[in-house]
Amino acid sequence: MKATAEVATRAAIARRDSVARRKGVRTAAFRWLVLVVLILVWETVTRVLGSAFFPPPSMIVVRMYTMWFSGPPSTLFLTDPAIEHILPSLGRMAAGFAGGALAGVVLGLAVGLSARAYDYLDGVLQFLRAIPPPALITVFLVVFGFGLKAQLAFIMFSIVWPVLLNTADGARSVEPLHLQTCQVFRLTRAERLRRVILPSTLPKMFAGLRLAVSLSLIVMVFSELLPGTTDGIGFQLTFAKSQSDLTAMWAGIVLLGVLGYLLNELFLVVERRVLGWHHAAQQLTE
Amino acid sequence: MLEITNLSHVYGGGSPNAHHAIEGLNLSVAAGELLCIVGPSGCGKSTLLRSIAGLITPTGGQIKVEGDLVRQTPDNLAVVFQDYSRSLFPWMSVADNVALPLRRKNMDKKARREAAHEALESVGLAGAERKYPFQLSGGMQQRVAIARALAYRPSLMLMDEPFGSVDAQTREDLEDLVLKVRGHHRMTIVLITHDIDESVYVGDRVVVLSKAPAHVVGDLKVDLPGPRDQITTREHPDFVHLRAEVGRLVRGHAAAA
Amino acid sequence: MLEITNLSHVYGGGSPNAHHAIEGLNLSVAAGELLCIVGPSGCGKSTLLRSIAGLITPTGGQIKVEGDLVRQTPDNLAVVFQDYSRSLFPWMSVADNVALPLRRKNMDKKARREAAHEALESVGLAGAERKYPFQLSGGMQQRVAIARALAYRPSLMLMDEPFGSVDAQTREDLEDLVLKVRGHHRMTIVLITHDIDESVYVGDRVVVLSKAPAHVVGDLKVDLPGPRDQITTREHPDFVHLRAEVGRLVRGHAAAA
Amino acid sequence: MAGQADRGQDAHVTHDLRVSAQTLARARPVGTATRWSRRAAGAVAFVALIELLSRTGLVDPESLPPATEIAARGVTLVSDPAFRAHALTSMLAWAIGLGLAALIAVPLGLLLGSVPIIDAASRSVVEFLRPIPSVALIPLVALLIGTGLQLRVTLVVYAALWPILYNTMYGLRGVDPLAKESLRSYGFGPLSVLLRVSLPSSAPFIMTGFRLAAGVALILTVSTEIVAGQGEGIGVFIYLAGLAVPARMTDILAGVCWVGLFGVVVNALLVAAERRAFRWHHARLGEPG
Amino acid sequence: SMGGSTTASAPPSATAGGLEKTKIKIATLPAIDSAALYVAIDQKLFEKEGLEVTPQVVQAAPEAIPMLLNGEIDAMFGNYVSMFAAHDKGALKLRILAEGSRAAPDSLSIMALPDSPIKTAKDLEGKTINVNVLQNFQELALTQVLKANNVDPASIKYVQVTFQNIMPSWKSGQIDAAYLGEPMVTAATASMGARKILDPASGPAAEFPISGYVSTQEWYDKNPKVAAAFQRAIHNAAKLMENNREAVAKVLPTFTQIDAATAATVTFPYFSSNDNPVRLQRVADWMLEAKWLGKPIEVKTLMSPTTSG
Ligand SMILES: Nc1ncnc2c1ncn2[C@@H]1O[C@H](COP(=O)(O)OP(=O)(O)OP(=O)(O)O)[C@@H](O)[C@H]1O
Ligand SMILES: Nc1ncnc2c1ncn2[C@@H]1O[C@H](COP(=O)(O)OP(=O)(O)OP(=O)(O)O)[C@@H](O)[C@H]1O
Ligand SMILES: [Mg+2]
Ligand SMILES: [Mg+2]
Repeated sequence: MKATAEVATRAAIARRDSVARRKGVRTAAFRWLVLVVLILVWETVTRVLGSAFFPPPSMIVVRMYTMWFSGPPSTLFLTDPAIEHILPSLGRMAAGFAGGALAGVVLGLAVGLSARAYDYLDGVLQFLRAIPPPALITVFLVVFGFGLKAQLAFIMFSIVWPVLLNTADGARSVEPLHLQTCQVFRLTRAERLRRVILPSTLPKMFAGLRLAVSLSLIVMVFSELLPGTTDGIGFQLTFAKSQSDLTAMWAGIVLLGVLGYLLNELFLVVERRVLGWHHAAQQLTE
Repeated sequence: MLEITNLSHVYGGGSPNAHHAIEGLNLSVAAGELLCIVGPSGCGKSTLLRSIAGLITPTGGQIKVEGDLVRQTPDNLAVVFQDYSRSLFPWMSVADNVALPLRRKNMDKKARREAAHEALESVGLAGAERKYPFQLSGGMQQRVAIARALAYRPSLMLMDEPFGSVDAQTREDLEDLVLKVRGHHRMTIVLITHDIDESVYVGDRVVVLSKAPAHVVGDLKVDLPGPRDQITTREHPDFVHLRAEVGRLVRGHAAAA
Repeated sequence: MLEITNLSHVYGGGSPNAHHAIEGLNLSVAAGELLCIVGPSGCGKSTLLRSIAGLITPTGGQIKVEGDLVRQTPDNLAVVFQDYSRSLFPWMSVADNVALPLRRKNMDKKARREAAHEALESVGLAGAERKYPFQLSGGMQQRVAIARALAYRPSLMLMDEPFGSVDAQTREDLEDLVLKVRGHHRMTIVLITHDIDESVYVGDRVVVLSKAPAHVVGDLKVDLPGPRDQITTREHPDFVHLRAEVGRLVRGHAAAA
Repeated sequence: MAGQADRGQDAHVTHDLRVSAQTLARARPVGTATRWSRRAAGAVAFVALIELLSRTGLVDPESLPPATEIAARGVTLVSDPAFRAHALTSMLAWAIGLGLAALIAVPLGLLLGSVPIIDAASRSVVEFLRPIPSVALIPLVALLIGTGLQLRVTLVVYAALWPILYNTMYGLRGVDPLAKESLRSYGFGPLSVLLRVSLPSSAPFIMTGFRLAAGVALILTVSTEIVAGQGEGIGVFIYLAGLAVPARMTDILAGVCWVGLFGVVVNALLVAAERRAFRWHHARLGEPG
Repeated sequence: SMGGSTTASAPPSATAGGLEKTKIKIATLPAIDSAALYVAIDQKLFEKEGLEVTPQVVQAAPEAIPMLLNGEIDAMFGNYVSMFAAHDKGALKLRILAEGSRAAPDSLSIMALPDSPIKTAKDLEGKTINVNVLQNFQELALTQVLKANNVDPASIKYVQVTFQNIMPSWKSGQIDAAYLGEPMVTAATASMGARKILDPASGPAAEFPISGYVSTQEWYDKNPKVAAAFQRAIHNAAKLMENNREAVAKVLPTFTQIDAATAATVTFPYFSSNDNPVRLQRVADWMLEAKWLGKPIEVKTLMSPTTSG
C-alpha cells in the first residue's frame, strides 16, 4: 500500500513538473506572440500613415543593419560607426551605472540607518534630487570639462536617486526582531550590516536598481548631448534628429529599446540569483 | 463533513531534497465533531490543515468538504494559524482585524463592530479593540486570531495550536469557550495541539499522526460524560486512561491503528 | 548575577492610552540559577525579558547584570524570543542562522559549523542544516531558535516560552537538554513558561507575576532532588505540592509571597 | 526619505521600540534642537561649499556665482510677477503629470504584480519602451498631440510612471504570504486579497515610489521646458537666462534653487503624510508615528 | 498653380481682400535674424496686408517641423541647411515663402582669446572650434572660406556647444577658437578683448543666406494669397530696416535676451527685401558637395517670385 502511494506520488510530481514546464513554455510563446503581433500592427499602421516621422519597422531594421551591423566578421559584423558610437555609449552607461548605484547604496544605507547622517544629509539630498540636470550643464562643464568625466558625473547624478531612496526605505524597514536578535548576540556593526541589514534591504534595493538600469540608458543619451560630445548612441540619435534623418533616429530608438530589454533580462537573471531566498520564501502559497 | 482519502503531499517535488510531508493519509470527520490532531513536531499537521483549507494543493489523494472536492478554499471556513502573529494585519486595529472577514457575511458596519467586540470580549480582550497588533503581547495576539475565527462563525474551523501562547488559566477558559461555541453553533472543528490532556479534554475524537511522512497511527473516540468541566472531567478515570493511551501512541509504543 | 530593583515600565507614556506593563518589580537571580517566570498572558513577562536584554529602556527602576547597570545589551547573553519565527533570518540556511552569533566567539569557520551542527543535533534537527527557515514547521523553527541560543553558550540565557510549539515528547527532551547544558556550562537561565508543571520541573525557583502591571506575587524555591527525571521527579510528592502551589498563585488564590 | 522625526518630542510613542535600524549608529536619543541644528549645519555646509568654490575662484565665478548672490537673487525673484507666472505654469504641469502617473501606475502595478502571465506578456514591450529618452520622443509626441502643456504632461507622465509602477510591483512581492493566506482562508477572492492585504501592506513602499516620482516629475517638467524653450515655465525662464550674453548664471541658479526648494518642501509634505497614514508601519519599526 | 496668380499686386487693404485666412502663427527663433517679422508686426506691415501674425518662439528650427506638420503653426523661420536637409530626408515638402537673413560682414566671426597662439586663419588648422549644431550653415560657410584661405577644412574639429556654454568652454580651453554670432561677437570683443581671426561670411561665402520663412507645399497650395501677402510684408519690413537701425533695435529686446544698449551696437545681418533663387541655390549646392544631401535640390521650384516693391 505504501509502495503504491509512492508510485502515485511520483506520478503526481512528474505531472506537476511537466505542467509547470508547459506553463513556462506557454508563457514564453505567448510573450513572443504578443511581440510579433505588435510589430505587425506597427508595420501596417506606419505603412498606411506614410509619415516620414514614423517609418515602418522594416525600414528601421534595414537602416540599423546598414548603419551598424553590416561590418566584417573580424569585428563581429559591427561597422565602424557601431564601434565608434555604440561601444563608448555602453561603456559610459556601465561605468555611470556602477558608480551611481554604489553611491546610492552607500548613501541610502547611511541615511536609512543613521539618524545623524539623515539629519545632516537629508535636506541637501532632497534639494539635489529635485534639480534638473540640464540646468546645471554649465556648472558640470566648468567643473569637469568636456568629455567623459562630465558625462559620468551627469549619469551618476541622475540614477543615484531611485537606488538611494529605495535602499533607505529598505534599511529602515528591517524586521525589528531581526535587529533585536543582532543586538542580543552583540554582532558587530559590520556583521549586522553585511549579514542582516543588507540581505533584508536587497529586495527593495533591487527595485531601485531595476529602475536605475533603464534610467542609465536614458541619461546616457542625455549625457551625450553635453557640449563637446563627439560619439555615442545619443550623439548619433540627436544628430539624426537635427538632420531630420528620422529613420536613423528611429534606429537609435529601437537600439535603445533592444538594449533596455536585454539589460533588463540580464538584471532579472542576477536578481533571481541574489534574491532566490526571497522568491522561495514568498512561495508559501502555491 | 470532511473526507480525506489517501492524501499525500511532497514539498519541493522533483528536486533532490524533496520532502514527503504526508503520505496515504485517510481521515473523515462528521459534522459537528471536534477532532483533535496530535503528532510529533514537523510531522505534517500544519500541512494537512493547509490542504484542507485549500491553501496548498496536495500532490496526491483528495479532500472533500461537505461532499465537494476542495480546489479552492471551501466556503464558511476559518483558520487559526500556528504563526498567529504574522496572520494579523499590522495596519489594522485589533477590532478591524477581527471585523474584516465579516465583510463576507452581509453584515452592516455596526453589526460587524458588535460581533468583533463580542468575540474579543469572549477571549478576554475587551478594551484592546483600538490597539494595533504590535502593541499586544504574544498571547494577546494569539487570542485576537482566535477571536477573528470565532466571530466569523464558520461551519468548519481549523485551529493550529491555538492556545500555545497563553497562560494555563486563560487556556482553560479558551478551551471551554471553544466547547461552548461549538455547541451553540454546530461547528465542525479540527484542532491541532501538542497538549495531550487538552486533546482529550476538548476532543470528541483524537487522531494521532506518525512521524513524517504523516499518516494516521491512532484514532480514539473520547467518550467522556458532558458537559465537560475542567476539574471533574480531568479527574474522570476514562480521561486518565485516554490520556495515557494517546501519550503511548504519540511516543510510538502502541500498535498501529 | 541579575539584580532588578523597583523596575517599572510604561508603554506610550504621556499619551492617554499609556499602558503600565510593569510596576515596582524586584527580583534577583543568582549565578547558575534557573529561574522560571509564570504569569497571566499580557502581564509583562516579555517586557521584563526585553528590559534585561537591554532592548528597551525601562521607564523606572534599574537592572544590574553582574553588578553593571544594563544600558545596552550585556555581554554573553542569548535570548530565545517568543516570536521565534520572526527572529530567524529567512535568507540564511538553518545552519547559518545558528552559526551567525558564533562569529563573536573567535571561532573559525569550521568550528562554527561544527558547533552549529552539534546544537541542531541536540534539538533533534540533524539533517535540516541546509534547509531555509520557511521550509520548516513551526516547532522546528522554534528549535532552531533554541539551538542558536544554546550554541552560543551564553552566561545568561533568556527564554520566552521556548517550548510552546513542540510536541510533548520533544518538549520533555528539550527540558532535559536545557537542564543538562545548564549543568555543564554554568549558565544562568531565566525561562518564561505558561506550563506550571514545566516551571516546577526545570526551575530552581519559580517566580509568579501578577496581572498587569506586573510585580512579583510569589517566589518559590524548588527543592527537588536532582538529577531531575521526567518520570520520577514528576511523581515526587514535593513536585505535586509545588505545582499546586504555583497554580494557586497564578490563579490569584494565594497570599502574596 | 522618511526620516526619524524628532525622538525627543515623541519619545513616549516609541520609547520602548527604540531598537530599530537606528541602533546601528545611534549613540543616544537626541532632542529636537539638536536635530534641527544638525539639519541647519548640513544646509549651511552645502551653501558654504558653493560660496567657497566660487569666491576662491576654484570654479569660474561667472559660471558658478557665490551662493549668497544666488540666494539674494532668489529672494528678489519672488516679487517678479513674470517669474511667479513661470513657476505656476511649471507647478501645474508637474501636478497634473504626477497625478496622472500615479493614477495609471498603481493599478497597472497591481495588475502586473499579481497576474504573472500579463507581466510576462507585456514585459518585452514595457522594457522596450522604457529606455527611450524624452529627447527622442519630443518631436514624435509633438507631431501626434501638439506642443504646449499636453506635451510636457505626457513626458512627465511617461517618466514618473516607472518608479511608482516598479515599487508597486516589488512591494507586492514583499507581502507576508501568511497575511494573504489568512484572508484567503476566509473565502476572500484574489481581488479582495490584493486590495485588502497586498495593497495596504505594500503601501509604504509604493509611497516611496511616489516620492521618487515626484522628484522625477519635477526634473522632467523643468528639463522639458528647457529643451522646448517656449511658452512659460521655470525651465523657460532658465533657458532664456542662458540665451543672454553673457549667460545670466545667477538667474539660472536662482531658478534652480527654487526648483530644489520646491522639491524639498514636497518631499517633507509627503513624508509627513506618510507618517500619518502609515503610523502602524513606522511605529512597529520603532520610528515615531 | 504656383505663385503666378499673385504677381498682380493686390491693393493693400485692411479688409483682407480674398485672403484664405487672416490669422496666422509663425514659429520664430529668439535671434536677431528673425527681426524682420517683429518689425513687420511693430510697423503694422502685416496689418496692411490684412494679416494678423502671432509669433511663437522655438529653440531650434527642427523642433518647429512637427508643429508645421500638425497644423499648430502656419509657417516658420528656419535656417536653410536644416530645412533643405528635412526636405531631402522627406520629413516635409518644403516651400520657401520669403527670404530672411543673410550674413553681413562681422555678423559672424571666428575669434581667439588675446593670449591665444592663433593669429591667422592658417593657425586654425587642426584646431577645435564650436558650432551650435553640427553640419549646419556655420560649418558650410566656414568650409568655403577656409578653402579660399588655403586651410584644410577637414583638419578642423567641430564640437557642438550650446549657446550658453560657449564662453565657459572657451575660457577653460575646451575649444581653441570660438565661432560666434551676434551679439556674442560684440560682447567678446568688448569684455574679453577677443581677436577676430576670420570672417566666415567673406570671400566665397559673402552674403551667405542663413535663414528664411518657410512652410509646406501643402499649406502653400491652400493659402497662396496669404503666402504672397506674407512675403510682401516681410520684404517691406526688410526695406524699412535697411536704413532704419532704430526700428530693429526697438524690437530686439522684446524677443531676444539682448538689452537695448547692446541692441544699439551689434552688427545686424542683411535682411532680404527680395527673393533670389540664385544665391539660395549656392547653399543647396554646397550641401550636396558636402554630401549632406542625398540628391540635388532645385531651389527655384520651391520659391515664388517677389511680389513686393
Ligand atoms: N514550504 C516548505 N517547503 C519544504 N518543506 C516544507 C515546507 N513547509 C513544511 N515543510 C516540511 O514539511 C514537514 C511538515 O511540516 P508541517 O508544518 O506540516 O509540520 P507540523 O506537523 O505542523 O509541525 P509542528 O508541530 O512543528 O508545527 C516538515 O518537515 C517541514 O520541514
Ligand atoms: N509596543 C507596545 N506598545 C504598547 N503596549 C505594549 C507594547 N508591547 C506590549 N504592550 C503591552 O504591554 C503588556 C505586556 O506585554 P508583554 O508582551 O510583556 O506580555 P507577556 O507577559 O509577555 O504576555 P504573553 O504571555 O501573552 O506573551 C501587554 O498588555 C501589551 O498590550
Ligand atoms: Mg505546524
Ligand atoms: Mg510574551
